Amino acid sequence: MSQLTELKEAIRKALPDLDLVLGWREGYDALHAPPYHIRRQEDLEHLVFGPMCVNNLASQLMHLRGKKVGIIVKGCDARSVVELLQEKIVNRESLVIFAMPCKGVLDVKKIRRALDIDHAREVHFHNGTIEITSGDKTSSVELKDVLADKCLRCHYPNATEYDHFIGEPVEPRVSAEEAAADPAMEELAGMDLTERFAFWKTHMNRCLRCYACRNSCPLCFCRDVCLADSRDPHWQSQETSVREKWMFQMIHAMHLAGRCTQCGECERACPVGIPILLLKKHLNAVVKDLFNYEAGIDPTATPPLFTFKVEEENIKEIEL
Amino acid sequence: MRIGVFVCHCGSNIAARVNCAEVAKAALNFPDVVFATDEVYMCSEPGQESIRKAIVEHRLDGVVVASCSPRMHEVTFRRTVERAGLNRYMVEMANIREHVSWIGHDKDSNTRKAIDLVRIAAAKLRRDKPLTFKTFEVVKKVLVVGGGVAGIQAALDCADAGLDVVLVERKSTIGGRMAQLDKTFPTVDCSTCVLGPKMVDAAQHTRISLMAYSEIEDVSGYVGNFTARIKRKASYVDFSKCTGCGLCTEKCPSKKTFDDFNEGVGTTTAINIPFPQAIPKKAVINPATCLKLTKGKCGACAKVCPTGAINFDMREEIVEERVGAVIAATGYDLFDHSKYEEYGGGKLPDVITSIQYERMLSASGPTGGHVKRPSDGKEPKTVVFVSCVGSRDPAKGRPYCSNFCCMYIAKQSILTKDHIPDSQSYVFYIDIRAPQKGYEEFTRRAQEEYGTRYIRGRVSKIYPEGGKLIVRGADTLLGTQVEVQADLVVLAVGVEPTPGAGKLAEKLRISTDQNGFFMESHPKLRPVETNTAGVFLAGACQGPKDIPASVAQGSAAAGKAISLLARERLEADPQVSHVNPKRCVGCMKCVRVCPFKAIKETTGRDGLPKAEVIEAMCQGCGICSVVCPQGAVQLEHFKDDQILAEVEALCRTWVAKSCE
Amino acid sequence: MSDVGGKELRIIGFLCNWCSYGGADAAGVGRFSQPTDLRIIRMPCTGRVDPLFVLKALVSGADGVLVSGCHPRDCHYSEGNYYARRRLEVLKRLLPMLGIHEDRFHYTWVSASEGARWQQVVTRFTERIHELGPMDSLDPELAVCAIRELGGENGQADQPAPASGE
Amino acid sequence: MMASLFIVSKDIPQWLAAMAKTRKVFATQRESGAIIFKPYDPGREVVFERESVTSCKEAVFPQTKVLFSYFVKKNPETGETAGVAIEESLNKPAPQAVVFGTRPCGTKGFLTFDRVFDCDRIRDPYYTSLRERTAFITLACDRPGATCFCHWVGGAPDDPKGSDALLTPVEGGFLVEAVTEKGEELVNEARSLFAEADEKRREEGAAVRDKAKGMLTPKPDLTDIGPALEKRFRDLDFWEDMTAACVSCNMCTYLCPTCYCFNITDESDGQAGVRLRTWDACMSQQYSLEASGHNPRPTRAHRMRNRVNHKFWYHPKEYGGVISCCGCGRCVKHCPGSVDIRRILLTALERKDEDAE
Repeated sequence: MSQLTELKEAIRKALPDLDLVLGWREGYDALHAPPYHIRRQEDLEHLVFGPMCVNNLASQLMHLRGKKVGIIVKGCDARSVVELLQEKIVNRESLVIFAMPCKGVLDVKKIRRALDIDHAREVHFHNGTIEITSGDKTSSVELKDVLADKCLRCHYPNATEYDHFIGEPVEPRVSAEEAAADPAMEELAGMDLTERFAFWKTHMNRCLRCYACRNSCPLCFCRDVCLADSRDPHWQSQETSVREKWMFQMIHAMHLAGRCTQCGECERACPVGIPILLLKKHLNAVVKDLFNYEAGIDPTATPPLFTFKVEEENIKEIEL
Repeated sequence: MRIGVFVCHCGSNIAARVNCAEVAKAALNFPDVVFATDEVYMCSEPGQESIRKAIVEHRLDGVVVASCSPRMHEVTFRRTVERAGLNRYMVEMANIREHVSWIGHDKDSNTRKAIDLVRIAAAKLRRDKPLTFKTFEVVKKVLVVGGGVAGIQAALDCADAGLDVVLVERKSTIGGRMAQLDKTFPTVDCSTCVLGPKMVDAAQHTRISLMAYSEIEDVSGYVGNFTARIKRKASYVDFSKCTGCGLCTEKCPSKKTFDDFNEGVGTTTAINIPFPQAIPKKAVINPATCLKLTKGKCGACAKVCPTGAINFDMREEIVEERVGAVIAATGYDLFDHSKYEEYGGGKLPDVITSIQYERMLSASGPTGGHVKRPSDGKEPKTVVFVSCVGSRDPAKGRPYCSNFCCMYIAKQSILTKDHIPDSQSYVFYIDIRAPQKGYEEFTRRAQEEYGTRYIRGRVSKIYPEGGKLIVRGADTLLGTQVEVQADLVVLAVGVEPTPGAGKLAEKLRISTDQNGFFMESHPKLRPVETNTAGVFLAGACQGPKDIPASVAQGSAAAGKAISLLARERLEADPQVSHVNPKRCVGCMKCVRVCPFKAIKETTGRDGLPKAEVIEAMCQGCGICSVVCPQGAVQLEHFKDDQILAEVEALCRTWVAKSCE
Repeated sequence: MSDVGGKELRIIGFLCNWCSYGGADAAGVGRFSQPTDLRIIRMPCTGRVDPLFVLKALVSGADGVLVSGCHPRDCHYSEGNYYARRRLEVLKRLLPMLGIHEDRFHYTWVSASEGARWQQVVTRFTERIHELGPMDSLDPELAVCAIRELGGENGQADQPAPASGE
Repeated sequence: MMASLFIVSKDIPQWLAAMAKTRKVFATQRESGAIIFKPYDPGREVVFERESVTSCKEAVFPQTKVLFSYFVKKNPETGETAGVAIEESLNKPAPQAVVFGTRPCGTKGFLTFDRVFDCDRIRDPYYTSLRERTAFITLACDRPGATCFCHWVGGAPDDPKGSDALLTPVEGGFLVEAVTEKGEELVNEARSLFAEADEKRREEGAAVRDKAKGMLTPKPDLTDIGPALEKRFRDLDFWEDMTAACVSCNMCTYLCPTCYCFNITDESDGQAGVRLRTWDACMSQQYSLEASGHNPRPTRAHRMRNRVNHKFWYHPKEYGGVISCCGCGRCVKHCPGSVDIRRILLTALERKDEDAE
C-alpha cells in the first residue's frame, strides 16, 4: 500500500468523528499543492502528498478553534502544532494528527531560477532528481538544489506528536551539528554593523506591509488583532516607511522569540524575497544558548520568555 | 484636554540650576497645555492653592507638576487636584529636582532636560483618564514573624488594640536573643526578669495565637488580604498534651546534642526544653540526635511522659492564616568568627563569642553562672574583649557598625568583675559608641569603677602559649604594640541578618539592603514601612539595634498595622490591568505569568476563552501587558500608548532637531 | 561632568519605580553629579518594560536606551525583574543582528539605596553612548518632515491660520 | 499609431537615462530574486524577462500619500489655540513620471482606477494629479505563464490599451510603437537611439505576439459570472472551501494592478500631524471592522467573497459591465496558499444553476 493510500485510509476511518481534515490538493500546476479541507469522503480523491506540499497547515488551526479537526503534518509542521498545544490555542482532544515522514519540500523560487519553465504540467521524482514537464519540454534538476533551505538542514523529518504515523520514519538528512551550519546566517554574521544596518534598510525598503509573513506564521495567531494595524494600542502608523516596516519585523521576531519553530513560512510567503527568517533563526540560536530550549518539541514545556529561573545559568550580568 | 503645568523652584533647590520660568514658557507650547506657571514652593500651602485656583480658573482637567520626585510628593499633589474637583489620578510629575537640578551643573542643559521631562509628563497625561478606586474588606488580623522582644511588643500592642495576632516563632520558645542575655545595659538589670512577664502576656493574651516551632512557608495576597501558609515543624511532641514537666529531658540518653539556646556552651539532650522560663514551655525532639528517630530504638521519653505527649510519627503540617498586615521581626544572627584566621579561626577553645560568654554569665545557663574556661574549666583571671569582630570591616564584607557591641562589652566587663573580683578585663576597641541616654556614663563606669582597661586598636593575632592566650594588638593612642596574656578572649561578634531573612523578603516581596537587612520604605520618614503595602518592620531585622530601639520599633510597627486595619475597607489602587476582550485571543500567557494569580480564564461572548483581570488582586506590575502579543492587556496609566507617547515625545523633538 | 563632550545625545532610561527610580532619587539627594543626557521614563516594574519599547526608541531616534530595575530577588512584585532579565538579554543579543551596536542598550539592577552606583551607571553609559556617537538614522517620519515644512517647530507657522478645526 | 521603430537592448539604459533627466522613471529591477518596480538607478540593471512581482500602481497610487499636514498654532502668552496651519500636498506639483516595462495587463489596471477616481461623479485630485503626469511604456508579453489569464477578462499579451508606448521583444532588441502623443514624445526625446524597424523585424514582432497568444490556455465564457457569483452569495460553505488555502493576508490586493482601496488615518502628537492615505486590503480583518467591534466579514471566506465578487460582479454592475480584474495572475502566482481565483470563478460557473441551501 502506498503512503498516500495508507494516509487516505487513515483519514477515511477518522473522518466521521471530525468536522474536517486539513490536507493538500492538486493545484493549478504540478508544483503547487494548496491546502484544502477534507469534509466528505469524496474530497479525499483530491488529496496529494509529496515535496510540493509546502504549506504548514498548522497556520489554520487558530481559525478552526472549537471544531474537531484532523491535520496532516510533516515533521516541521508538527513542531508548530506542539507549540500551539503548549500555548493552549489548540486543544489536544479535539485534534487528530496524521504524521507523514518528510524528505523535504520544494522551493518553487529555486525551481524558477534553475529551470526556465512556464507551466509544470507533470512532475516526477526519482533518485534524487526532479523531472518537470512544461509544454512539450521535460527538464530535470537535482532535488537537493531545489529543496527548501530548511529541508537541507532539517533535523526533525518525523513528527514527534501524532495520532497516526503513516509509513516508516525517515532518517534526518543531516546531523545536529550540520543542521546548525547555515550559510545565510553566516553571511549576515560576517557583515559588520554598518553593513547589517544597510542590509535591513535595503530589504525593508521593498516590504509591502502585506503581512503574508505574519499571516502564514502558524504562531502569529493574533494576526487579526495585530499591533501592526491597531490604533489602540497605537504602536505603528500605516506609513510605509522603512522605520515602520522594520519595526514590524522586530515586533514579529521578538514575539516569536522562544516560540518560532523555524518552519520558514514567513520567508516563503514573502513576495519580494525579504530574508525575514534570519532574525528568527538568530533569536532561536540565542534562546538555545541562553535557555537550552528549542520550540515545538515538548507539548508540556513553557516557552522560555513566559517563565524564569531565579538563578539564570547563562545570563551574566554585565557591568558597564 | 486642558493641561496645566506647574514648575516648582523648591526654593533654590531647583531654581538655582534650572531656569524654571523658561520651562514654564516652553511647556505652554506643548500639545493641550493651556496654562503654565512657576512657583517658589509648589508643595507649600500657597503653592497648592495656586494649583487649585488655576484648575478652576482655566478649566484644567489635568495637571503636570514639575518638582521633586513623585516618590516624595505624588500623593500630596493628588490630594491637591482632588480638592479642586479633579480626579486624583489626573496628575503627572516631572522630577526636575532629584533627576535634574541636584545632579547636573550646567543650567542650560538642565533647563533643556527639565523641559523634556515636562514634555513627556504632559504627553503621558494626555492619555491618562480619571480612575475610580474600588474598596475591599480587610482581614483584621496581623501576622507577626519572629517572637523576639520586638515581635512580642508588636504582637501585644496589636492585640491590646483589638486586633487578632498570629505570632510565629521559628524556635520552640519565644524570647529571642533577649532571652539569652543575662543582664541588660545600662541598668544591669536581669534580662529575663524584664522579658519574662512580656512573654507570659503574649502567651496568655486571648487575641494572640502563638505558633512556636513554626516557619513561614509562603505569603500571597495583598494589603488587607494576605494569606500566609505557615509550616508547623515536626516537634514529635504534642504541644497540647505536654506540660513542660521536663521528665523526658532527664531520661533522655542522647546527651550530646548541640545546645542551640546556650550557643554550644555545654550540650543538651535530644529532647529538650531550652530554658526554664521558655514560652511555650514545651519539649521538642531533635531528630538528628534522637535514638528512636535515627536508630529506631529507645523511646525512653515516651515511656516517662505522664501525658503521653510524645509522638514519633508526627509530620510537619501547613496551616493557613488570612491576615491583613504582616510585621517582620526576625531579629539578627551573629557573625561567624571562624573567618578571622588571625583569631584562631574558631579553633581555639578559649576564644569565645560574646553571646557564649553571656550564657556563661547567666545563672540559669549551662555553667550555672560560673565563668569557666571551656578548655579546662578554670576561672579566668584575665579576660580580653575584642570589639568589631565582623563589624566595620569591609575586608570581611561587614562595613557597618553593629550598633550595640560597645555597650555589651562594657556590661560584660563589669559583670566579669562582679563574678570574679580579682579579674582584670581588657577591651580592644576602635571607637566607643555610646550615644544613648546613660550609655556614655555606663562605659565610663566600666573603666573607672571596674577598672576595665580600654586599648584603642585592632587585635592582629591571638595564639595559645603556655596555657594562656597571647592577644597581640596595637595601641594606636600610644603608638605601640601591646600583648596581653589572657585566660579567656571574648569576641564581640557583629550582627548580621538571620539566615532565612533573604528568603522571607522574597516571600513578603520586600527588599533587602546591601547588607541583607530588610529595607524600610524611607530611611527617615517611613522607617517601619516597606515598599509593600501592609508589611512592616520591627527590630534588628531592619538593621542592628538594641533592646529599647527594638521595643520602640515593635510598637511603631504595631501602630502602623493598627491604623491600617482600623478601617473597615481599604481602597484598591485603580492603576491595574484590564483586558480588552475584543483584542484578547485567549492564549492565556498573562494568566501564566501573573505573580498574583490576578488574571483568570473566562469565556467570551463568542464562546472562546478570554482572560479577565480580578481587579482587587492586581498589583499593577504590568508583566501581563508585555507577554500579551496583541496588546489586549493594558495597565492603567502605564498603557502601551502612554509609554510610546513618552518615547515619541522625546525622540520626535530630537529627530526634528537633528533635521536642522 | 554634566556636559559630556559638549553635545548631548538622546538617551532614554526606563526605570522601575521601586528600586532604580528611587536609586536615581538617592543619587540626587546625595548630589552625585551626572551627565544630563538621560531622560528617565518611570515604569511600575522592569516586568512592564516591553523590549519593543527599547526597539521603538532606537528606531525613532534614541542613541541609547538604559533599563534599570530591582536586583534579582528584590522585585516589588517578586517576579517582574526575572521576566525582564530574560526578555532584555534576548533583546540585547538581537541588536547586533539588526546592525545596531549592542552597547546602545544596557540593562542593570540598581536598588533604591544605591545612589552612588546609579551615578556610576549613568556616567559610564552616557560616556559609552558618546563613544558610539549618534545612531544611524532611518528616514525621518513624515509627520516630522511635514511639520518642519510648516515651520511649526517653534510654534510659529509662517502663514495666517485658516480657521479650520476650530 | 506611429510607425514601428527598433531599439537595441543595450541602448535601453540610455533611453531611460534620457527620460530620467526631466522625469521620475520607474523600472523593473531585481532585488533578492524578486523583480520589483523601483525608481530608475543607472547603477542597477533593468530586467525584462519576467513579469514583475509588484505592479506599477505605486507610481500613480502611492502606498503612502500625505494628503496634508497641519500644525495647531498657540498663543505664546496664553497657550490657547490660535488657529491651524495646513499644508495641502496638492499645492506641490507632482513630477512628470514614466513607468517602464509594465506588461499590458498591469498597464491596463489603471483603466479601472480611472473609472473609479476620475469619472463624472468623482475626480480625485490626488490620483489625477499623478495620473496626468505619468506615462507608461509597456512591454508586450512573449510568453504567458501558468498563472496568466488576461484573455479571460478582455486583455491580450499585446494589448496597447492604457499604454503610451508598446515594446515587443525581438532578437537583439525591441520593436517600439508609440501609442499616444505622450509616448511619441518620449521616443522623440532620444530619437537617435531608435532606428526604423524593417519589414523583417515587424514580421518577427508579429510572430512573437502570435506565439504568445497561442500559448494561452482556452478561455471560459465569463458572460454569466455575475449571476453565477450571485447564486453563491449565501453559500458560505462554497467560500469556506474556496479559501481553505487563504491566510487572509493583503498580498493579493497589494500586488493587484486594479485594487484601489485605501485607508485614511491621522498621525498626530496632539499639535502637529499628517493625514495619510495608505493602501488598504479587503482581505484584512480590519477592513470591515466596525467601531463597535462587530465585523460583517468576520472570516476569510466572507472576505474572499467580497474580493472576487467585487472584481467580477459589483464592479461590472456599476461600471458598464467591465470586469475589474486584469488577469495578470499575480494573486495566484505569489499567493502563499496558491489560492487560484480562476478556480473560484470556474467552480462558481459550474454551479451556476445550483441554488444555495
